[in-house]
Amino acid sequence: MRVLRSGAPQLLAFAAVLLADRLASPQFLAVHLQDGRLFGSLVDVFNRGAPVALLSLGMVLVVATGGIDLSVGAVMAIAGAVAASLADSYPLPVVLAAALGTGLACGLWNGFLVASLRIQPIVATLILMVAGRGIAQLITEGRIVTFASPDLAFLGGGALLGVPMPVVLVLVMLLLTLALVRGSALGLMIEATGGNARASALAGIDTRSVTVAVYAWSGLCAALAGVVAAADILGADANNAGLWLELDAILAVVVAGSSLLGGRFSLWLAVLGAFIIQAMNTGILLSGLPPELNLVVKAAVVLAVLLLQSPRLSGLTLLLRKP
Amino acid sequence: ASLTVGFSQIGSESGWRAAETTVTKDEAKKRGITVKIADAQQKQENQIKAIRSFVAQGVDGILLAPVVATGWDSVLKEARDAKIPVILLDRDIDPAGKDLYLTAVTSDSVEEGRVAGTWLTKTVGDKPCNVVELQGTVGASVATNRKKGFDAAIAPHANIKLVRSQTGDFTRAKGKEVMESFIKAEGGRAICAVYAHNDDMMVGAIQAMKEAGLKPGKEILTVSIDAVPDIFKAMAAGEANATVELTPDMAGPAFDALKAYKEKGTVPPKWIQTESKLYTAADDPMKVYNSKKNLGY
Amino acid sequence: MSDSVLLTVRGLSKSFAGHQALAGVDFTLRRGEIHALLGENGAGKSTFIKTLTGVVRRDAGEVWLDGEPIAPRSAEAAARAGIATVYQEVGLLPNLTVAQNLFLGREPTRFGLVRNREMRRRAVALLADFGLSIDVGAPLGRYPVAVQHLVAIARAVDLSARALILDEPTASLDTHEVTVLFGVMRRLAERGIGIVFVTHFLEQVYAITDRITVLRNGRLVTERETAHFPRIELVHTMLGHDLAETEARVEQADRPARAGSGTPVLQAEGLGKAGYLQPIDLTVGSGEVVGLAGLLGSGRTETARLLFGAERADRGRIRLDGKPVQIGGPRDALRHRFGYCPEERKTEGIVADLTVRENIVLALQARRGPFRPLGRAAQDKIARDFITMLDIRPPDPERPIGLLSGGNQQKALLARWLATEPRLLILDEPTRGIDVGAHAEIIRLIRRLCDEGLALLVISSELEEIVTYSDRVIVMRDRAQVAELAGSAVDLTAILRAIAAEAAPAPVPEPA
Amino acid sequence: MSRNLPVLVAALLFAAGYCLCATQFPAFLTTRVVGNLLTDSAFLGIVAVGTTFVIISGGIDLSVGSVVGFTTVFLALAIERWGIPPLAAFAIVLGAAALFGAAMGALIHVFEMPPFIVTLAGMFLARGAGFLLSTESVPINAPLYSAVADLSLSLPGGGRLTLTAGVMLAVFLVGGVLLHATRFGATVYALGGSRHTTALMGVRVGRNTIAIYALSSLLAALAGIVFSLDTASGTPLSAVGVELDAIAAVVIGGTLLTGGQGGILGTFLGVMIGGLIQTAITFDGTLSSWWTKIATGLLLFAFIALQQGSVALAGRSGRAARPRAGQQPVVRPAEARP
Ligand SMILES: Nc1ncnc2c1ncn2[C@@H]1O[C@H](COP(=O)(O)OP(=O)(O)OP(=O)(O)O)[C@@H](O)[C@H]1O
Ligand SMILES: Nc1ncnc2c1ncn2[C@@H]1O[C@H](COP(=O)(O)OP(=O)(O)OP(=O)(O)O)[C@@H](O)[C@H]1O
Ligand SMILES: [Mg+2]
Ligand SMILES: [Mg+2]
Repeated sequence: MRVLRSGAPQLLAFAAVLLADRLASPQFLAVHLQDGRLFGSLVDVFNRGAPVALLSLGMVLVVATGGIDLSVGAVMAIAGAVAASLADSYPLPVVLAAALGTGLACGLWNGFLVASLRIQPIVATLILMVAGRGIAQLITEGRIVTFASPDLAFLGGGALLGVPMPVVLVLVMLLLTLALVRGSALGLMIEATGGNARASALAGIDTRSVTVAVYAWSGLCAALAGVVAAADILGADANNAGLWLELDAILAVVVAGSSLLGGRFSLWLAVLGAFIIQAMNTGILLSGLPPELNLVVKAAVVLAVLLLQSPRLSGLTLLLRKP
Repeated sequence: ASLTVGFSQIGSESGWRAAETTVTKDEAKKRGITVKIADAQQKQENQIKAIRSFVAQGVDGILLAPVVATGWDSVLKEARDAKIPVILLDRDIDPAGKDLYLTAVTSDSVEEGRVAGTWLTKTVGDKPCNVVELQGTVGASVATNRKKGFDAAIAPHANIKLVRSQTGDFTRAKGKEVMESFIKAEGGRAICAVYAHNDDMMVGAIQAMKEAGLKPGKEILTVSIDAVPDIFKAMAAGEANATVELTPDMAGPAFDALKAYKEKGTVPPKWIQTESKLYTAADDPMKVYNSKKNLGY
Repeated sequence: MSDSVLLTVRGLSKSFAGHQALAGVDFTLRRGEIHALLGENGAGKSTFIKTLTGVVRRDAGEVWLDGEPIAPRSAEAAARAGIATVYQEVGLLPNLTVAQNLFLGREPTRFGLVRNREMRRRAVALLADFGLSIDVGAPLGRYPVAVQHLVAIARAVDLSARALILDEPTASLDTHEVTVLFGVMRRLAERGIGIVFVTHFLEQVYAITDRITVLRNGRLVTERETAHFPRIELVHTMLGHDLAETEARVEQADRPARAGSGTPVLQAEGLGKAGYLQPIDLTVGSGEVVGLAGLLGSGRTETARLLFGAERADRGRIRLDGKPVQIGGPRDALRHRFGYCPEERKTEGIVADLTVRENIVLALQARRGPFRPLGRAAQDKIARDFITMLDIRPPDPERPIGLLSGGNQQKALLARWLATEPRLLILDEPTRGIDVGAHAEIIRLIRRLCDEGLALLVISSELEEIVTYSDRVIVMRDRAQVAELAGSAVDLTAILRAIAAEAAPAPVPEPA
Repeated sequence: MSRNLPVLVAALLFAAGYCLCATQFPAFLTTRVVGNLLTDSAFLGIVAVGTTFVIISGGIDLSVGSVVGFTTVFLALAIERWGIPPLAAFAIVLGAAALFGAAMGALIHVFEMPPFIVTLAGMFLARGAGFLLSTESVPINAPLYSAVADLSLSLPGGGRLTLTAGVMLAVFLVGGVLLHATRFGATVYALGGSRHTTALMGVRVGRNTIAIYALSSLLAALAGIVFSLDTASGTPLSAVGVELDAIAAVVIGGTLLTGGQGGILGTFLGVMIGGLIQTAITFDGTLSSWWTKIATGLLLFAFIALQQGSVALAGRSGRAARPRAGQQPVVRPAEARP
C-alpha cells in the first residue's frame, strides 16, 4: 500500500494518458486473444514500451548515483547487431550470452570512465553514444542484418500465457533488479552515493564499485533491450535501433520521480514511466492526427505529466498520500 | 593523371544509403578514381564543412548527396570560385543554384511516388480501396515528394481513399509499430492497401500484418519504394506486391560525366535522370534478390 | 534608546506535515540589544528565524519592524527590509571567491561591469575587522568551515541595516575568533542595531547577551534579562526537566579526568604527508580518551583524515595492537574497526535525502558489504535504540535526516559510528551545535565507551571540554605536533601555553 | 591558476592536435583551413555560449538545436512568404525565442521542475512548431542574404574570415564579458553553486533563472539567423542534435556539468577541438560512415582522457594550497530541501 501511495502521481498520470487514448480511439481498451497471444492497443502499449522499460531499469540506477547514461541507444544497436549476426549459426543461449556480454562490457567501459577516470557522466557516455553506433554499423556494415532463427524471434514476437515475450522479459528483469538491488544493500548504497558521495565514501561505502556496477547493469539492460528490438523486426538495424531512446529512458526515469541529481529511486515507477511515455506515443499514432503534430502533442503531454508531479502542485497528490 | 574526387555522403541511415556508398567506391575503383568520402551523419552543416575542406584540399571534383534541397549557394560558390566542378547525387537542390553545379544525377522522387500510385490505381481498378500510408521522416524532401507523387496519382480515382498517414521514420521498427496502430485503429480487414515511402518500413509493416493474422500481399496490397533486396524476398514469398526502384548507382554516371568534362571539356546535361523502375511479383523476385544482395544493402 | 522596540513578533506558527515546529511564538527585539534565542536541539530556533525572514512560509503570526508590519516572502525581501541573517547551514557558495561571496548581488560596478579590484579591496577591509587576512580571490570552498562561517557573518554584518540574526555563528569558531566576533557584535549593538544570537554555549550567552528568550518544543517558555537569569535555572528552563535531575546530569559530565589504563590500540609513527601535515607520533590506548587541541588550521582535522585513510599518508606508519597495518582508504579503516565522525556535517556526514534509520546503519552496512544486508527488523532496532539512547528528536527513524535540526543530525551521525561498535573512534568536533542536555549526554557517552574499552581520539575547539574528558592531550600548531600533556598535566593553562608558545599573543578565553 | 588549469590543458591539447594534423595534412598550415574552422564552428559556437551560461548555472538546455531549426524555417517563411523585411524578421524571431526561453526558465523556477525535462519538452515543442510551419526546406532569396553571403575579410593566403565567424567571435567576446565581469555573471556562478544558498543570500533566483534560459534561447535564435544567412534557406530539420555537440564542447572546455565552475574561453576551445576532430576526419577521407563515428568517439575520448590526466597530475604536484580532495571535484554542500 505504501508502495502504491508513493507512486500516486505516476499512476494518476498513466490513468490520464490511457483515458486520453481511449478518447482518441474507441477500441483502445479492447483486448482479445489471437493465436495464443493477447491482441489490442493496450497490449501494444506494453509491448512497444518494453525496450524503453528495460532501458529505464538500468538508467534509473545510474541516475540514482547522480549520473546519466547517454549510450544506451547505441548499446542497443551493438547488442542487436551481435545477436542478429550470430542468431543463425549458434544456439540461443550463446547468442544471448554474446549480446548481453557485449552490453555488459560497454557498461563496464562507461563505469570505468566515470568512476576511475572521473570523466563527467554525460560526456563519458557521449563517447560511447557516438562511437557505439559506429561499432554497431561496423558489425552490420551499415545494412540491416536479418536472421531466421525462430528462437531469437520468439523473444520479440512470441508470447508466454498470452503475454508478449518483451513484456515478460520486462517483468523478469524488474523482479531480478528488485531482488538484486532491494534484496541486498546495494539499493541503499546507490542512494547514499547519489545523495552524498563524499559522505558515503567516508562511511566506508565503495562508491567506485557502486558506480561501475550501475553502469554495467545499465549496459546489460540496454543489451537486452537491443536483443528484443532486433528480435521484434527479425533483423538488426544498426543505423536506427535505439536511436534517441536514451532520451525516452531518461524521461521515463524523471517521470518516475527520480531527481537527476541522484538519490532516491524506484524501479517499478521507472518501468511505469516508460509505459506512460509509450501510452502517449501509441495514443498519438492512434489519433490519426497529422505527423507534423506528433512532437507538439508529445511536448504538451510531457509538460502536463510533469506539472502533475510538481512539488508546487502537489496538493492533489498530498490528499491521496494521506492515509 | 588520376582524379581525386570528394564525396559528401549524407550518412548511413538505411541499407540503401550503405549500398550507394559501396557502389560509389566500386565505380571509382573501376575508373581508377581516388574518392574521399565524408560522412555527414545526416547534418547539412557537416556537409557544408566537408565541401569546404574538399575545396581546401584542392580535389578535382566534388560529389554531393544533399541532405536538404536548399542552403547550398554560398558553399557551392566557394567551390565554383576554386574551379572545382560539383555533381549532385541522388537528390536535387533548389533551382536558384542551377549554375552552381555541373550536373545532377538523380531520380525523380515525385515520379517514384507517382509510379507507385499508378500501379495501385491500375491494380484496384474501380473497387473501393482504403489506403494507409507510412511516411518517411517528417521534413525530409524525399518523403514530401514521394507523398506528393502518390497523392497526385490517386487523386483522380475517387474509389481510392487515403485513410491514415503517419511517419515511420524510414525504419523497420517504426514501420511495424505504426502499422500495428493502423490495424487497430482501422480494423485490419478495412485496409485495402499499404503505401510505404521505403521498403524498410514496408518490411516492418508486413510483419505487423502477419502478427495480426492478416495476409499481406493477398488481403492487403503493398507498394513501396527503393527496391532493396529484402522486399524481393517478401515478394517471392507472396507477401509484397510492388516496389519502385531507386538505383544505388548514381556515382557511375557522375564519374563518367566528370571525366568527360575534365578530359574533353564536354558539358553534360543539367540533369541525368535515373530510371524509376517498377518491380512486381512478375519480375522473378528471387533473381533480382540474388543480383542485389551483394551490393552492400 | 536601547529600550525602544525594533522588532516585534506575535503568534508566529509553523507546522511541517503535521509536526508543529512553532506554536504561536511571541518575541521582541530592542534596538541596540543582543538577544539570545535558546533552546534544545529541535526546539524550533532555526525554524523561527526562517519563518521570520520568509524563507519558510509562515502559517500564522505577524511581524513588525520599527512599527511597520512586514511579511517578507524570501531572504532577499527580508534583507531589503533591513534584516540580515546568517543561517545555520553555512549560507555561502564554496565555488565563488571570498570577495564574490561577500558582495554577491551588490558588487561595486562601473558601466555595468564589476570593479574587481575595488571589490577585493573592500573585502580585505571588511574581513580585517574579523582578524581574517586571507586571499579573498581564492574560492571560499578552499577554506575550513570556520573561515567560511566568519565570511558569512562578515557579509551579514556588512548588510545589516537594522537587525542582525545569527544562527549558531560560533559553533565552528575557536575562542579567539569568538572574541573577535563579540567585539564586532558589541560595536554593532552600540550603533543601535538589534542582534538575535542563537548558541548552545552558555558561557557565550552570559558573556555577551542582554536578554534571553527560551523556546521549547516550538513554544515560547520565557523571556528574561540575562543578568537576572541564573545559569542553572536557564538550563532547567531549556530542558524542562526538574531541577535536581538537571543538576545531576550536568554534574556527571563535569567529573574530573581519570587516568587511562589500556594497552595501546593505535600507534601512529611519523605519520604525515608532504604539504599537508608534518609527521606526528600518536598513541591511543583502549579505554583512553586522547584530545587533539589547537587553533583553527592547526592540523587537527588533517591528522584525523590521515589516520582514517580519507587522505593518503606518504610517510610514517600505523600500528594496530602493535602490528603494522595498511590503511589505504576509509574502507580499510572500517575493516579495522575505526570510526570517524567528520566535522563538516553537511558535506561529509549526512546523506540528506536518506532517512535517519538509513543514515545510522550506513557505516555498519558498508562494513558488512552489499550482499549481507541488515534485515529491516535489525535496522529498525538499531535505529530505535540509538534514537532513544541519544535522544534524537523527533524520534521518527523514517524522517529524511535533512529535515532534522542541526544538533539532531549530529547525534545521528554519532549513532552511525557507534552502531559499528568501533575499537577506535575519531570524533571531529562532536559537540558542535549540540544543546546542553545532549552535550552532557555525549560526554557521558564518551566516558562510558571508554569504560567499555574503546579508544577515542577527540578533536574539539572547546578546550574546557577537552580538559574534562581527556586522559591525554596532544597540542597542534601549524600542522605539526607541538606538545603532549598527560595525566595531571592536562589543564587549560597548560594547553593554552603550548598553543601560544612562540606564537602570536595568546588568545584569551571568554570569561565563564 | 588551478581553476584555469582545464582551460590551459584544453588549449595545449588543441595546439598539439593541430600541429599533429599539420604534419599529416600540410593544408592545415594555410589560412584557408583556419578560416574554415572558424566559419564552420560559427553557429555551434554561438549556441555553445548560451549553453555555457546554462550549464554553469547548474542547468541544461536541450532545446537549442530545435530553436535553431525553428528559427531558420520561420525566417524563410517570414521573408519569402509573408513579406516581412529580413531585419524585422530577425527582431521578431529573437524576441520570440527569448520569450520561449523565459517561459522554460519560469517553469523550471516556479514549478521546481528539472531543467533536463522542461527543455526536453521545449525541444519537442520547438521542433514540432518548425514542422507545423513547413515540412519542406524553403530557400531565401532576399537581397540582404546574397549581400551578406559575400561579406568576408580576406586573409593572406586564400583564407577568409566570414561574417558568420565574426559574429561568433563577437558573441564569445560579449558572452565572456557578461559572464566574467557583470553582476549577472556572478549570479550565474552562484546559482550553479547552490540555488538554495543563493536564495538565502538574498539574490532573486527566479528572475536570474528566467534570464539565463532566455539568453540561451536568444543565442540559439541568433545561431539560427547565422545558419540561415550561411545557407540562405530554412529547414525544420536543421541542427538536430546540436544541443549535445554544444554540451560536449562546453564540458571539454573544462566547465563542470554540475554547475558553478567553468568559463567562456574553455567553451571556445571545446568548440574548436570538436571542429578540429571533424576537419581531420574529412581530410583523411578514407573512413566509412561507421569508422567516422568510431574515430570521432575515440578522438573525443583521447582529448578528454589526456585533459583529465594532465589536470590530475598538475593538481597533485601543485597542491600546496589545501583543497581537501574529496570524492568529487566540486564542493557541493548537500542542501536541505526547504
Ligand atoms: N523542512 C522541514 N520539514 C519538516 N520538518 C522540519 C523542517 N525543518 C525543520 N523541521 C523540524 O522542526 C523542528 C525544529 O527544527 P529547528 O531546525 O528549528 O531546530 P533548532 O532549534 O534550530 O535546533 P538546533 O539547535 O539543533 O539547530 C525539528 O523537529 C525539525 O525536525
Ligand atoms: N584565521 C585564519 N586565517 C587564514 N587562514 C585560515 C584561518 N583559519 C584556518 N585557515 C586555513 O585553514 C587551514 C587548515 O584548517 P583545518 O580546518 O584543516 O584545520 P584544523 O586544525 O582541523 O582546524 P579546525 O578543526 O578547527 O577546523 C589552514 O592551513 C589555513 O589555510
Ligand atoms: Mg538550528
Ligand atoms: Mg578541523
